[in-house]
Amino acid sequence: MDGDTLTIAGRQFTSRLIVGTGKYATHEQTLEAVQASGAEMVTVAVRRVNLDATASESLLHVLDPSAYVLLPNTAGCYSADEAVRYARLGREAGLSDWVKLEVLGDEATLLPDVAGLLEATEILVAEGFKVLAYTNEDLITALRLQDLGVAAVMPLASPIGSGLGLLSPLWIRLLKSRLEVPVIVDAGVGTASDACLTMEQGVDGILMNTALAEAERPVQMASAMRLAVQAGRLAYLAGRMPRREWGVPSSPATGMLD
Amino acid sequence: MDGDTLTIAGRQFTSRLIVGTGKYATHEQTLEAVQASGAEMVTVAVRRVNLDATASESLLHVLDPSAYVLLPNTAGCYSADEAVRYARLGREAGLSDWVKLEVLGDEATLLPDVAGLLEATEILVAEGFKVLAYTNEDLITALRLQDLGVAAVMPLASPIGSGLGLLSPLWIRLLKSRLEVPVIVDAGVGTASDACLTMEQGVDGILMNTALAEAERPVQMASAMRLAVQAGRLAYLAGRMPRREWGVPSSPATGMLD
Amino acid sequence: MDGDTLTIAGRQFTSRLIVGTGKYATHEQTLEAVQASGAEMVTVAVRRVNLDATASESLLHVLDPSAYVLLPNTAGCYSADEAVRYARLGREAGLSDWVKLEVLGDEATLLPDVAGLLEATEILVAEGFKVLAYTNEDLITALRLQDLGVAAVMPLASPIGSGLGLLSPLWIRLLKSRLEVPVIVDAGVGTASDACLTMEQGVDGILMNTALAEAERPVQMASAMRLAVQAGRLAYLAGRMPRREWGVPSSPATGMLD
Amino acid sequence: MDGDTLTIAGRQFTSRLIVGTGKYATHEQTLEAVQASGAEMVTVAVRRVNLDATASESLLHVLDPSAYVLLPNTAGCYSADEAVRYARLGREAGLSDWVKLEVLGDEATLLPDVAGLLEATEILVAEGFKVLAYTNEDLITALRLQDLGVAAVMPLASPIGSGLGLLSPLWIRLLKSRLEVPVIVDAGVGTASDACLTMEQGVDGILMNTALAEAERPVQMASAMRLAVQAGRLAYLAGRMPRREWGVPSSPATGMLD
Amino acid sequence: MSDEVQIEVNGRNQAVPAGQTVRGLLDSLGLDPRLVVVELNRQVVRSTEQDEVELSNGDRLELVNFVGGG
Amino acid sequence: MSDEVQIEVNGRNQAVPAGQTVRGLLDSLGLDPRLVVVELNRQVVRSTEQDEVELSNGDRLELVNFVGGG
Amino acid sequence: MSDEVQIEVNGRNQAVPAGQTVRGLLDSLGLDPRLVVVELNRQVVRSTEQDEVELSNGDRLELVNFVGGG
Amino acid sequence: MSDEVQIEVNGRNQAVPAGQTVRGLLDSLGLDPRLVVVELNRQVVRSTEQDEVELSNGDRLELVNFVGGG
Repeated sequence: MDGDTLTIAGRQFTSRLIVGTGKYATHEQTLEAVQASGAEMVTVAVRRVNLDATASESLLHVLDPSAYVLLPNTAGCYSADEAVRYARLGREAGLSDWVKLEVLGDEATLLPDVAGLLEATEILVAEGFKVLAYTNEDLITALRLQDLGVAAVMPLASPIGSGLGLLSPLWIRLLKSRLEVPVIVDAGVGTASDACLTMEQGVDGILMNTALAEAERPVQMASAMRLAVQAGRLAYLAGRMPRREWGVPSSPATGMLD
Repeated sequence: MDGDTLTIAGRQFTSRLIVGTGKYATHEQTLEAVQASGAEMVTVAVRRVNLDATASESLLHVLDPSAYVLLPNTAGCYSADEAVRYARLGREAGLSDWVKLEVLGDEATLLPDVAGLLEATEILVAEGFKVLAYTNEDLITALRLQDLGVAAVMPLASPIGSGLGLLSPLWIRLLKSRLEVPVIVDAGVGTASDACLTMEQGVDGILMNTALAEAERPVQMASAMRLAVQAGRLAYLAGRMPRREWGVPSSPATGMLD
Repeated sequence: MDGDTLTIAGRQFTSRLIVGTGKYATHEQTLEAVQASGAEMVTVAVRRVNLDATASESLLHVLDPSAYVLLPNTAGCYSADEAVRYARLGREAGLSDWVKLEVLGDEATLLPDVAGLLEATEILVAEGFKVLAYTNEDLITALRLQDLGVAAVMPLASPIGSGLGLLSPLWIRLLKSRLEVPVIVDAGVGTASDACLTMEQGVDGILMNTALAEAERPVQMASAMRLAVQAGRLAYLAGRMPRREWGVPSSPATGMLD
Repeated sequence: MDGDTLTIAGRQFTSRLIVGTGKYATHEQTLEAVQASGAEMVTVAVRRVNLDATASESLLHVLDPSAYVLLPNTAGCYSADEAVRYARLGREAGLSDWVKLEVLGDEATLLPDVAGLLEATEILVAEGFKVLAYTNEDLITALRLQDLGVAAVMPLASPIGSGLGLLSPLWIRLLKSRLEVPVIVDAGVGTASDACLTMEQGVDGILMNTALAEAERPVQMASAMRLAVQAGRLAYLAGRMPRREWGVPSSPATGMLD
Repeated sequence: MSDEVQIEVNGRNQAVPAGQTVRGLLDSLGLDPRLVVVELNRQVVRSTEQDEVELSNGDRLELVNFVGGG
Repeated sequence: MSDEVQIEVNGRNQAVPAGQTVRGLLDSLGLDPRLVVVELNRQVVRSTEQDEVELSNGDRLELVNFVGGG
Repeated sequence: MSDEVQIEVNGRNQAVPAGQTVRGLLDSLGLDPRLVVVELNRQVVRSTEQDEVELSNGDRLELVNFVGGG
Repeated sequence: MSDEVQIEVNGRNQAVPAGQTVRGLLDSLGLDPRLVVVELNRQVVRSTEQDEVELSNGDRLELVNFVGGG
């Protein structure tokens, strides 16, 4: 897999796995899981400073920004304006113009509002942001996002935090076959085989959080995911055998004894 | 995964992947694929010496028996007697009493003849063989094989050489939950996600051949399978997140701005 | 199933199957298939009169408008304006204000352009049309369509003419659980079990065309689909048994002999 | 479907659905469900007369043997001898030599013991029984049963009473393609789409019990199953459309306006 | 007493008058012979034979019928 | 000639007599007015108006009807 | 009193000395300017400007930072 | 001739000198005894015995080795 690198907005990554930092028991567990995952980019959220907290250790003291690309998200935003506001604050906090753009349309499913997403994308791209856009499986929306200049299209595999895995390999294969920008599957992956199957569709990478944080042993699952993403990528590049509905011997049919 | 080893008939293995050596383009490719797979045990077939061949390099010159556990199979045998005969020749050739026992019932599907399999197993176990029995998904047959003293039960995932993957996770999970001897899934795995999903059922290992030999790039697929088997094992041990049919945020719901 | 009727825009239907009239070998076959399907509403397309044709029998001579509700579609339209233009012509031709609204975004997949769809919906609803909107699986778009006043939301099961069946039961169940307007699954159903499974998700009906017209025996498949839609609806209403991963006897465990 | 009848051991059936009579709330519900299912043959169990019961109405008073073919089963038998004993009692009770032969191998899964099954089959066929043999998905065992002269091979779809549906369409298609005796899928069907999908594999019929008796509304589910079996059979005979991974219009691409 | 015989019916011990036939037993139990099958010491007793067959000490009978089953 | 007007029908140029009405055109084409919808310069012409509306130079007409579609 | 100004910080009313700067506020709250981003009346205040900007009555501030998120 | 014996090797008839041993046959065929297993009339011949065992008329030999297989 030497030289098989992922390039987003001109930046090169060796790992095709991006992980979130939410829902872990402790900062220490977060760091261990991130390290085990082999991820080079991690997502973070922008929230109010807790003024009541006795000076707690900041996430940035744990996740050295010089060691990891921090990708601020706009999680929890339900309108283009709100998402743009969070993106700007994230840029200031991270001194980077990369953003994982989420504009949600529904609290029960956390599905994206593609109209709001396109609106926010247009504004942020104009402000020089590198937009990684969380979207649904729709090819038409994905093509619009590409036309608007996103750095990556991030379709869901299934609802955020659902762990249902890749609901429609067809849609994801289709997106990948029609887009030039990187396709990073975001949300829904639940276990290693989901990640492996997803990468076998030819996509450029996967972003996950809950599958690690909510596993019984998050750090161990992070290692599993690191390997699964590599395995799926390699299998895609290696070219799988054809499927057949009958048996074919793996040992020679000739040279049998009388 | 330190210390998570596979033990068959008292012999310990670090790798949970066993590979066949059939259908490769050259002896060199065979060796490269075996090395990339990380397998410690490889299967070989017993066939007549080709008296017409100008002294061609023997497989044993390529696969150093001191480096790999050679597991002779009885592939191509359609009766208990025939399988026993091949097993005895294999033991003599390999100076080892391990055998991958196949008693086939049908040429089109290469499905096992479980009656013949049980008959041959009884004979070979009495002769001191360590029998790794290729069988179907049937729990009742698997329990009989265990009662007869097999070293491992090797149920198929789908037909030999079909590449259809794991047809029935339920049957495989069931076998594993009810057997004490190792369960090694044999035959049918087609690509990395199949291997990963299979290991996630909790089985002890996988044996494959065609998925590597018939991949467009066999050596690369061998690496993919090595990683996929590890990933699936780790994910099984890590304990996957629960599945939900709705969305759950991975970023905090609190601390949003006014 | 007495009294279990489908109501769209105040009109009641006994059949939950709507069929298209495209791609049949002859007008006669079209009629036979429609009759066998038991459909009460059929879709038709609006196209130029063929001025070169020697007076060929018109579709309306075959499909008596007094016997079937004719639902003009805007198939082949790639913009809101174009779709609105076809809808108006269809209204004039059918003397009815019902329209199956399609605004496509891509020729290779025939996926809907949801932005254009929402735009055309707003115009047509304002002109008094009863809009049955062909859309994708996205809940957020479906809720917007409902807010705009569509008569029915028609999500795809898989691409038009693909025959791949219901790709994501989850998305369809979700749509049904969140919408008040009827949900009619449109496009992608390939065979009877697809139709049955789709109805078991609780949706109000199914629209299909290719599955009938491209079957080896279209009229027979039309009968199969009529039964499959009824079966799926009944099973949904009957409430299926729980799933278990183990066996449970259907005969008494007591009263066995000594 | 005129003339598409099912023939078992020389007896012709119009319905391809066979139902069990266990687990219903009342005799009345049993009868209503049987009637709604359209079944012409129903299975019954052989058990001790309850000597404590105040003369309760016998099942035979409800299920008129002149209206339905009663098929005694050997449910609950775990050895060939035991099954043969129950079969003989059943013959005496029903004055018919048909038997649904079950020889179970495990109480947790109710999986068949194929060795015991073959043994009992040989004895009963020699005594002139028409044996309908409940077996697993194994082709080799099914071929042996056919060689021994069974009237029908009855492979499971999934464990008895599990409602998991058709685990492996491949195995069932394979059995049907290789056997000359009727193939009746027995056990595991949970809802209408399962029955429809099963019939689409080309099998001759389905036997079910729990899917009806444990539905929230058994009689309604019985109607659903009657329709689903017909729909699946018709779809199989009609020949489904080809699958494609892209869209194909159902309306003409020509005749569009300028 | 000598004019009684001990038998087992469906797993229970029972005393019946000496010379009682199978049919007699069914009648005494209020069972309809057309709905019940009798197995005497592992052998089926045809209904046509039930009048002849007399019960002896230690006979083991199974009286079975059809019940709902799948 | 001055007693002819040039129009376009379903994308083809055609000459019709001056003063010809939409209905007249349909008749001349042997089309049944009840089965055909007329769009004149992007505006639908109701069948009730087809007698009045006269065709003028450069008119663009679309004559459409229902065909099989899904 | 005239030497105090009322502001809102993260949704809470607070009084600060007249003439207090944004940086002064952060210091008084014990917050590390390198880890906190300040939004004043919907406009981001660059850390380089935090010394100059003085707080006025009715100012609405949001003090935010990075937290774990997916 | 009396100083030859007819045997079958891997399904082919072959003549070898009278008194030839199994090991002698392997040598004459240029086969490495460490890589080949010999079955004589359905019985495995251990390599240690190959020098003693002489071939007789009608002997059927199978010379096998390991090949790639799954």
